[in-house]
Amino acid sequence: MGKHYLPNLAQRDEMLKEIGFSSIDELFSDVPEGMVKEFNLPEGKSEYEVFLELNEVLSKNKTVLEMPSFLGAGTYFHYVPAHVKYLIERSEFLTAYTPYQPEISQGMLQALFEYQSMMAELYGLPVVNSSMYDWGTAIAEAALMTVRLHRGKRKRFVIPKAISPEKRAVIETYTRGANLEIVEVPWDENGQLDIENLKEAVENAAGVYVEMANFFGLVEENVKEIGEIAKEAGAYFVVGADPTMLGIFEAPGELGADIAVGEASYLGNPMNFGGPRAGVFAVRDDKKLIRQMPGRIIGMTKDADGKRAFVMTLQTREQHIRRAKATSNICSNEALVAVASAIHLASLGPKGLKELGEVILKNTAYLKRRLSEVAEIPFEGLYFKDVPARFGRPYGEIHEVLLARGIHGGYYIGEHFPELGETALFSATETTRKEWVDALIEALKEVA
Amino acid sequence: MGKHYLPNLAQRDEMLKEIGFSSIDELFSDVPEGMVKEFNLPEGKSEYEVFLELNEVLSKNKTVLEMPSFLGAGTYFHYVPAHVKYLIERSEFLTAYTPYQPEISQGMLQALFEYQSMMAELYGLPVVNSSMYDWGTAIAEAALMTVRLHRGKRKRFVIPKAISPEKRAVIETYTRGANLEIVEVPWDENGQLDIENLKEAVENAAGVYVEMANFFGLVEENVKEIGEIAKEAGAYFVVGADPTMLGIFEAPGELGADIAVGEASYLGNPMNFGGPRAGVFAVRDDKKLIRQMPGRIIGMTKDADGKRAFVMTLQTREQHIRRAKATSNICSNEALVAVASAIHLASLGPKGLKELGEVILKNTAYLKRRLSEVAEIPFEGLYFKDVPARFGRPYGEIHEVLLARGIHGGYYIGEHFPELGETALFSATETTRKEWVDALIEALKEVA
Amino acid sequence: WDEPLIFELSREGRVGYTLPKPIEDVDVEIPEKLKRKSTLNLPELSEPEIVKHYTRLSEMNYGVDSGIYPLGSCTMKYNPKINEEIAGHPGVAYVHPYQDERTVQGALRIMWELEQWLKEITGMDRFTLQPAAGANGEFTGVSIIRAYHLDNGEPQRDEMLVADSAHGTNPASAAMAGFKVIEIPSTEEGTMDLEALENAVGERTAGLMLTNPNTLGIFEDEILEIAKIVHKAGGLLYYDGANLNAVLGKVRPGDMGFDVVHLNLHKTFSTPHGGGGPGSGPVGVKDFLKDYLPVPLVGYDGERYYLDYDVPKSIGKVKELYGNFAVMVRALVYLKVMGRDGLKNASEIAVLNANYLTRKLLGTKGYELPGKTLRKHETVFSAEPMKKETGVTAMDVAKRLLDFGLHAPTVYFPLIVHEALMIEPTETVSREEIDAYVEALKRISEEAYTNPEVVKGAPHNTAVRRVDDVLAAKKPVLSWRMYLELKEKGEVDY
Amino acid sequence: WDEPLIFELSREGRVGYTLPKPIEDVDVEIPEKLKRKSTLNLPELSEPEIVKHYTRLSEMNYGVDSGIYPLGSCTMKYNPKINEEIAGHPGVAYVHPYQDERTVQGALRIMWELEQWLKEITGMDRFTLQPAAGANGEFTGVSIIRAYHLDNGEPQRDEMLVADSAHGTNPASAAMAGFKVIEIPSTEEGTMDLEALENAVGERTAGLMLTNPNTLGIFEDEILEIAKIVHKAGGLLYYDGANLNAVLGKVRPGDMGFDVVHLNLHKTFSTPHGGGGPGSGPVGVKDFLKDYLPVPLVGYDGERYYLDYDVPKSIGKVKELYGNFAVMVRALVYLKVMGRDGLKNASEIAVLNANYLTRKLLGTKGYELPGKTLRKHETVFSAEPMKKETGVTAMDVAKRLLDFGLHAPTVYFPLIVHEALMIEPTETVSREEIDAYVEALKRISEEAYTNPEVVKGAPHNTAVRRVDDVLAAKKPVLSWRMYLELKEKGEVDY
Repeated sequence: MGKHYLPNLAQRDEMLKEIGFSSIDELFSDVPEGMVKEFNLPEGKSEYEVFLELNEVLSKNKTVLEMPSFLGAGTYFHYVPAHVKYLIERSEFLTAYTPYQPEISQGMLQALFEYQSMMAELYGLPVVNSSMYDWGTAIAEAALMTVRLHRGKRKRFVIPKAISPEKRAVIETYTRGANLEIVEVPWDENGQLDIENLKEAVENAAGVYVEMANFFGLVEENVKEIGEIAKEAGAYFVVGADPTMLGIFEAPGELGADIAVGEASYLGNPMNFGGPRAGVFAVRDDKKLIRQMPGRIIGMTKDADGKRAFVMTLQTREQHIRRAKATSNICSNEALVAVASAIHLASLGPKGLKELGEVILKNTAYLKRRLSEVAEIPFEGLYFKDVPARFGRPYGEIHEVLLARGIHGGYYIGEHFPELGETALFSATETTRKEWVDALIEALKEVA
Repeated sequence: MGKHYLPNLAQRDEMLKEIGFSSIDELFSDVPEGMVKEFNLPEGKSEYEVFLELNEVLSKNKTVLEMPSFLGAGTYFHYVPAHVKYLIERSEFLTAYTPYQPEISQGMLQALFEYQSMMAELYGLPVVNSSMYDWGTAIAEAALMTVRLHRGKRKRFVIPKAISPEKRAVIETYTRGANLEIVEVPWDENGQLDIENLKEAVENAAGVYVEMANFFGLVEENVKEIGEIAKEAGAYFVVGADPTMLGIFEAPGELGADIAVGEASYLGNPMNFGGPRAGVFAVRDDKKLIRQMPGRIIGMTKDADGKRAFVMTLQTREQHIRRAKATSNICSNEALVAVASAIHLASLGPKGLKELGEVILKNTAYLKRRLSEVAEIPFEGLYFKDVPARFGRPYGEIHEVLLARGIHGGYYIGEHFPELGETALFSATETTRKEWVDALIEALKEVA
Repeated sequence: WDEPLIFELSREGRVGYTLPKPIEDVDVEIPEKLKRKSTLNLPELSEPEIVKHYTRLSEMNYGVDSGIYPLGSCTMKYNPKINEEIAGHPGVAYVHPYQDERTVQGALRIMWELEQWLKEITGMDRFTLQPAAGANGEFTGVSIIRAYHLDNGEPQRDEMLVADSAHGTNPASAAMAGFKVIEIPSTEEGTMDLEALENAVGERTAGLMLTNPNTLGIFEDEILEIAKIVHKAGGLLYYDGANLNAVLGKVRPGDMGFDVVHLNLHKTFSTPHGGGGPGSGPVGVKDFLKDYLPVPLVGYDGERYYLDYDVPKSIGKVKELYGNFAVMVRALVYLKVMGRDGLKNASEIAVLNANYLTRKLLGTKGYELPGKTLRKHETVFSAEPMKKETGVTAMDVAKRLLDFGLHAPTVYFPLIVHEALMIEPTETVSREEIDAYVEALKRISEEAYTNPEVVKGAPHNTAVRRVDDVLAAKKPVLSWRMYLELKEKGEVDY
Repeated sequence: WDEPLIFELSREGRVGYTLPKPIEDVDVEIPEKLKRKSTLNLPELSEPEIVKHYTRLSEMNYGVDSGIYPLGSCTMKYNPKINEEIAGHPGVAYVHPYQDERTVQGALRIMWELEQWLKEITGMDRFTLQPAAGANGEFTGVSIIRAYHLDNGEPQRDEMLVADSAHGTNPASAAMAGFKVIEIPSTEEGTMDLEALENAVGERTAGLMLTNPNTLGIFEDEILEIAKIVHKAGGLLYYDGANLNAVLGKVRPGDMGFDVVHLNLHKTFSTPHGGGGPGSGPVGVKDFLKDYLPVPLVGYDGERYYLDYDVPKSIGKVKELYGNFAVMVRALVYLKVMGRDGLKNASEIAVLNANYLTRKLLGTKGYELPGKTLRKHETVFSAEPMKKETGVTAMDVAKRLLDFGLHAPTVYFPLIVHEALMIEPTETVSREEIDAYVEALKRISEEAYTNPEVVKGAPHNTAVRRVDDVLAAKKPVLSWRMYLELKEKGEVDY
């Protein structure tokens, strides 16, 4: 099957003949004898049969449209406006590759330049690359970058303990080859980064990473102070921020970040069972930093007629030129995800991003207030999206009840943070409905 | 709400001022006092809320993907290849209007010309308009056209009794203004059009209509002979044909049709609960016929440089020029549906259309064979898509059982054709699965 | 670029499809006399080639997403993408119209809800959603009027009055329903001539078809008087909804005295025009006419939605099944997003935009504005002075606009305005787009008076140059099959 | 046309969104020191304006649906629309990765099934689907090799051998994983120099990264010998799957002796490239390496699919969560449609097309073909003679192709070929498209020798003329914010 994708299948023999071959096998005559084999694979099917089959398989997933969900912990159900989806599905965007030929790729180049520009506004840092794989790899690349900036003389990178286990694992794997020492700073009794502990950890560190809201959803109050401590110790300051916060919370750049990272896919992209996503990577306008940055960057320039034009630039940092000495191995990135987030951002504008942040903040507050009726909230403070709730009985049991009621409950974090006990993270965004929360609390009241 | 669709809402006051108005009300000063009122309508909602709401409402429909369906009777579940859907959703096609300005509408014009050309091949008649609303209105317009061709001197139009009640009703409503006499010819004991009866009915008729497969799915064996009888009586011969038959069944034009009609939406378009659809309307290359044809027609011509170009043509037949004397009142048609069917046809090609016809014919035969195990098939003969099955107990009771088993059963026709008793039409297409039919028969065995 | 016809791209043996195998691969005999023997010259291409072909064709087409599209009388407003997304739900596409009502409650609810919105918006009491387009709706409406008079024992009411500025579909639909059409002239002001109307009505009057605002974009401010005249004579008042966008959320046809209304979901309610269709043309009537509506209607008993075939005096059906359901879904989505205020805002901005454009263009040499200055959602200029003074026609102006990447207005309509340029910006274009449009029209005026040839020779930058429609009509080439024949005979040289 | 930056289209007060209201409209205090005080200069536009902007930008971009896109090493094959349709199913988009396994059986089954296909296609024993792209996969693969040697008590194996014709990601990924990179030269024939390889291997050899066919499109026919040399020295063999499209359904890396493989779903398995991404780079390993794979793997116990975190020696995670799921869905759809024969046909036609192009172009003045004539799925010509004789470079040829509406090949890669033009037509282009491409290259050759300036000055007909990338690097303008600053200072004149 698959004939319908292969125009020349019908012209195969003619074409072979025209170039002096008598069979397809002759084209594979350089493959060692006996190596060509028949694969043990199913026969191809008609498009309709595959459609029916996959439709049935995918219908087995119980979506968050079918069952209210309070899952967050790094992946959130945000609404993607229909026009964003439509636009990135236009095949001129969807099916193009990296814009190696700028003259016929101005559309994608400009869209990515606009993405960089909007993220530069959000993060308060004027230099943004055109995407990393995700927030986690962006932190890991930032860690490696701070080490390069110290010419390898410092190999310590400081992170908060209250970080997503996903991100933690990625940072570890990514930095193993460069022999980095990853140091965790615990939270204090308020759930905030423990400043005293930080002051010790920062010694001889290449970089310090902190998130504007930690894994527990708790807004980090001392970002600026943490940055000052890092800088005083000669470390670069890396700030992680959810872009949906940045309409109402101060820009990382203004809080002292040398590098800022985040997750672009929260805007304009569905959850997709976790991927694709896109990591934001932003730095100060400092040649030293820019030279050590990973990833593709789009720049504005002129064409031969002096007209404004866009092009991939600063490629001498990259693997296809620098090979083993490149700042990163990244080649394919998450361009389309980035464009989707830019289209969503352009739709929101400054007012919409602020409103989005406020709605999320208020919905989170409502969720927290209601959860506090049935569970203990381990820390006081301001929450954004995620709220931890500690229960008096094993969360697994509670989870079963919620599931039976058609509710995707919270994400159990007791496994990764045993000190928090039977705690699960519940999450709210602008998509959260009052009736969902009320149904959750009602169920929890009965079971918790 | 809806502000996001209204760019100038933010500039309203500036704009008013610039043109010398002090308020919006002033723009409506010509509306009689007291006529402007506040409407009793709900407030607008966010896109997300509407999405959630409509998603829930639409999920209440039990689709033919969720429950196997044997419903046909003029609407069929055909598979629409994904690329067809993608292409007609490209906004340059989707959001354009009738190509009044050919110089910037060559894409739609060419696509419609290609539609006309492919349908001309299928129906064996070289002149095809760019669509009617549906098959039913196409028959009605054909009836009116045959009367115009007789300059109103003949007002009788002959149709088979074994026609869809939908089409029957449309023909009646459409021809009432022109005072047509609609005469029905019954079927004979084999379910075929009763030739002897036809010979009487045809007297002084303006036109005779017959379908290549009648409402019961029975292939009409004597199309050519019927045409000869019509012509002998001085009547125009109108043939209706399902385009999915025409890869294996002879073209209406070859069978003597002066006019052919059909349903284009069977190709490339989903059922959509019955609409939109698109009527095929084809005629012989005869100036007399072409002049009396309803609907928009795209023609090939040249531009000022002598280059090939496409344009709406023969517009002097149409309402915007001829007004009360137009051949029809049709203005908006079903262009996009037509283009979708053309894309599907181009994908099938001659081989695919033939194969499609064969698969349907074979699946119908299987359905008929299995149905005959549990019910009486009122007529022998060759069936295409629909098969009537007569049961020994009220079909309504059988229907309830099927429904409870998650099966959309047949379409009960006893109401419209009481002489057939407790008969329902069951339908098969290329989408019908063996396991569906087997489940149906199993259920029927228990209940029928 | 030039894109070949798909037939020219065909290569033997290529396929663009896959089909499931038949359930049983048995031979099914087709009688010899019915077997296809004639050739079937369909193109043979692979899927990638087909996708490229139509992608290129699409890029040779101008849509609402391409730029301003101010076709007067067509309300080419932005078509929200959320409409498309919802219309793509499997609960729309994969639903058969004959399914058991219990399995289509969602679909029926959508139709029922849409009817409730339309009733309140128009001030009518009941709607059919069956008509496939505006003209199909008009035919429905006038058929109802005819049925009403017949039912009332007044078969002599066979005259339908129509404004001379009316859309061509009005007289055509009336004629199709069996009426004699009487034209009522307009005054200098651009509104209906009441005296002429008084003289025209009588015992044979079945009704008057009117659009308000009319096709000049002018509100018929004596509408209540008009209604009185027609009703007094025993006629009914029919509202052509093509121009409803001007008064949406402001004024209701029902309150103006109309008895029958048709709407265009594809104009007023933002559903896409699809290059000519599908549209949807619901028809609403006052209570006393509801028994004449086509079947089925959609009912709701407080628990269950159902198809109601119990319409005693129904005119029957004007289209198979229930109408263009997928279009209705889009319209309902739009209505729910907009809501009361949104609809009102939409009309207000549509009217603001039209008047803004009117005032900005007013006084430009060569264009004049017939009738009142105050317009509603659209405006009609006449290029008559320009034609007289320079020989540049409205058509030339239209073609020259294309060179600036702008879509032309409707031209030569309404018929009562010579060299008409009928411009309807709609509420979804920005001020900057209107400014650019006015600028282009001004520049064309300048060109007409200094270098008319550049306008007469327009367009210059489009995919094709000015298309020869006289040749098209003189030597019809209506399909590839005809083309090949004529080419063979040497009768076409392109 | 020129489309302004979206910031330039901004007008105060316009919005392109609607948001639901908060559940409770209570004030939530943000600490003063964290409140946003800095400006947020995002553009303000309505939805219709945004849609027009990006529609226009899209039309200024060349994709696979626009025409031939023969970027060597990128396998720009047609991306079937059915892939997109299935990937748009709510069961993909609206699923949270932390849902209870019982509620994501569909998603897990898709991942599990995809793994089974990939195993059979490559001859590997286990796969991770986590890597987001090829380079991410390479990093995963070499990290596994490193973990294996460490686990075996051979920490000294810190050298990764890489062909001099390898993709730049190979050495970059190896370096990132902590390896020292050793380049192995190629012979005149274009294949790996076995003598050099023999000399390079030793106790410090961790492995060899290779693609087969290599980046010249030539099959490394001594691959079994190469494997023997590396394995004998204690190293592992890594397969860069970028070129798998040449041998899909024909030969398996596992049977060639490779221990680790990464694939590019966006190249070989028809998922779209998205203007640079997302891709997906699954990594497969032989049985003895499976305990090093990233977590989680997807397991199936015959009834239930589950996420398996029990991978004792796992290298950890190379990306958050489970990888680019929506890309995997597309690849599985493709595999199911193609099936065994389809995949084999695809490779065969891809190879036929590349050789057809090679033979048709061979002998054209100015281009020469380094290495063997028999190619697999891609071919590399050198424009070195042309450059020497006319001054026209490979880059000039590439830019001139754009003038013919064709996408350029990859240029200046592989590095071992001077003035390289690396052409990969793929199996989804038609013969006519290849013929037109060859014609264009021949015409450019003619132009180079008769009128070189037209080639050097190319492109002439594109949206912009040749873009000044030297200026871009010298004076970086990387965001609208930077542009405004530099403009203010007078440091940019555009």
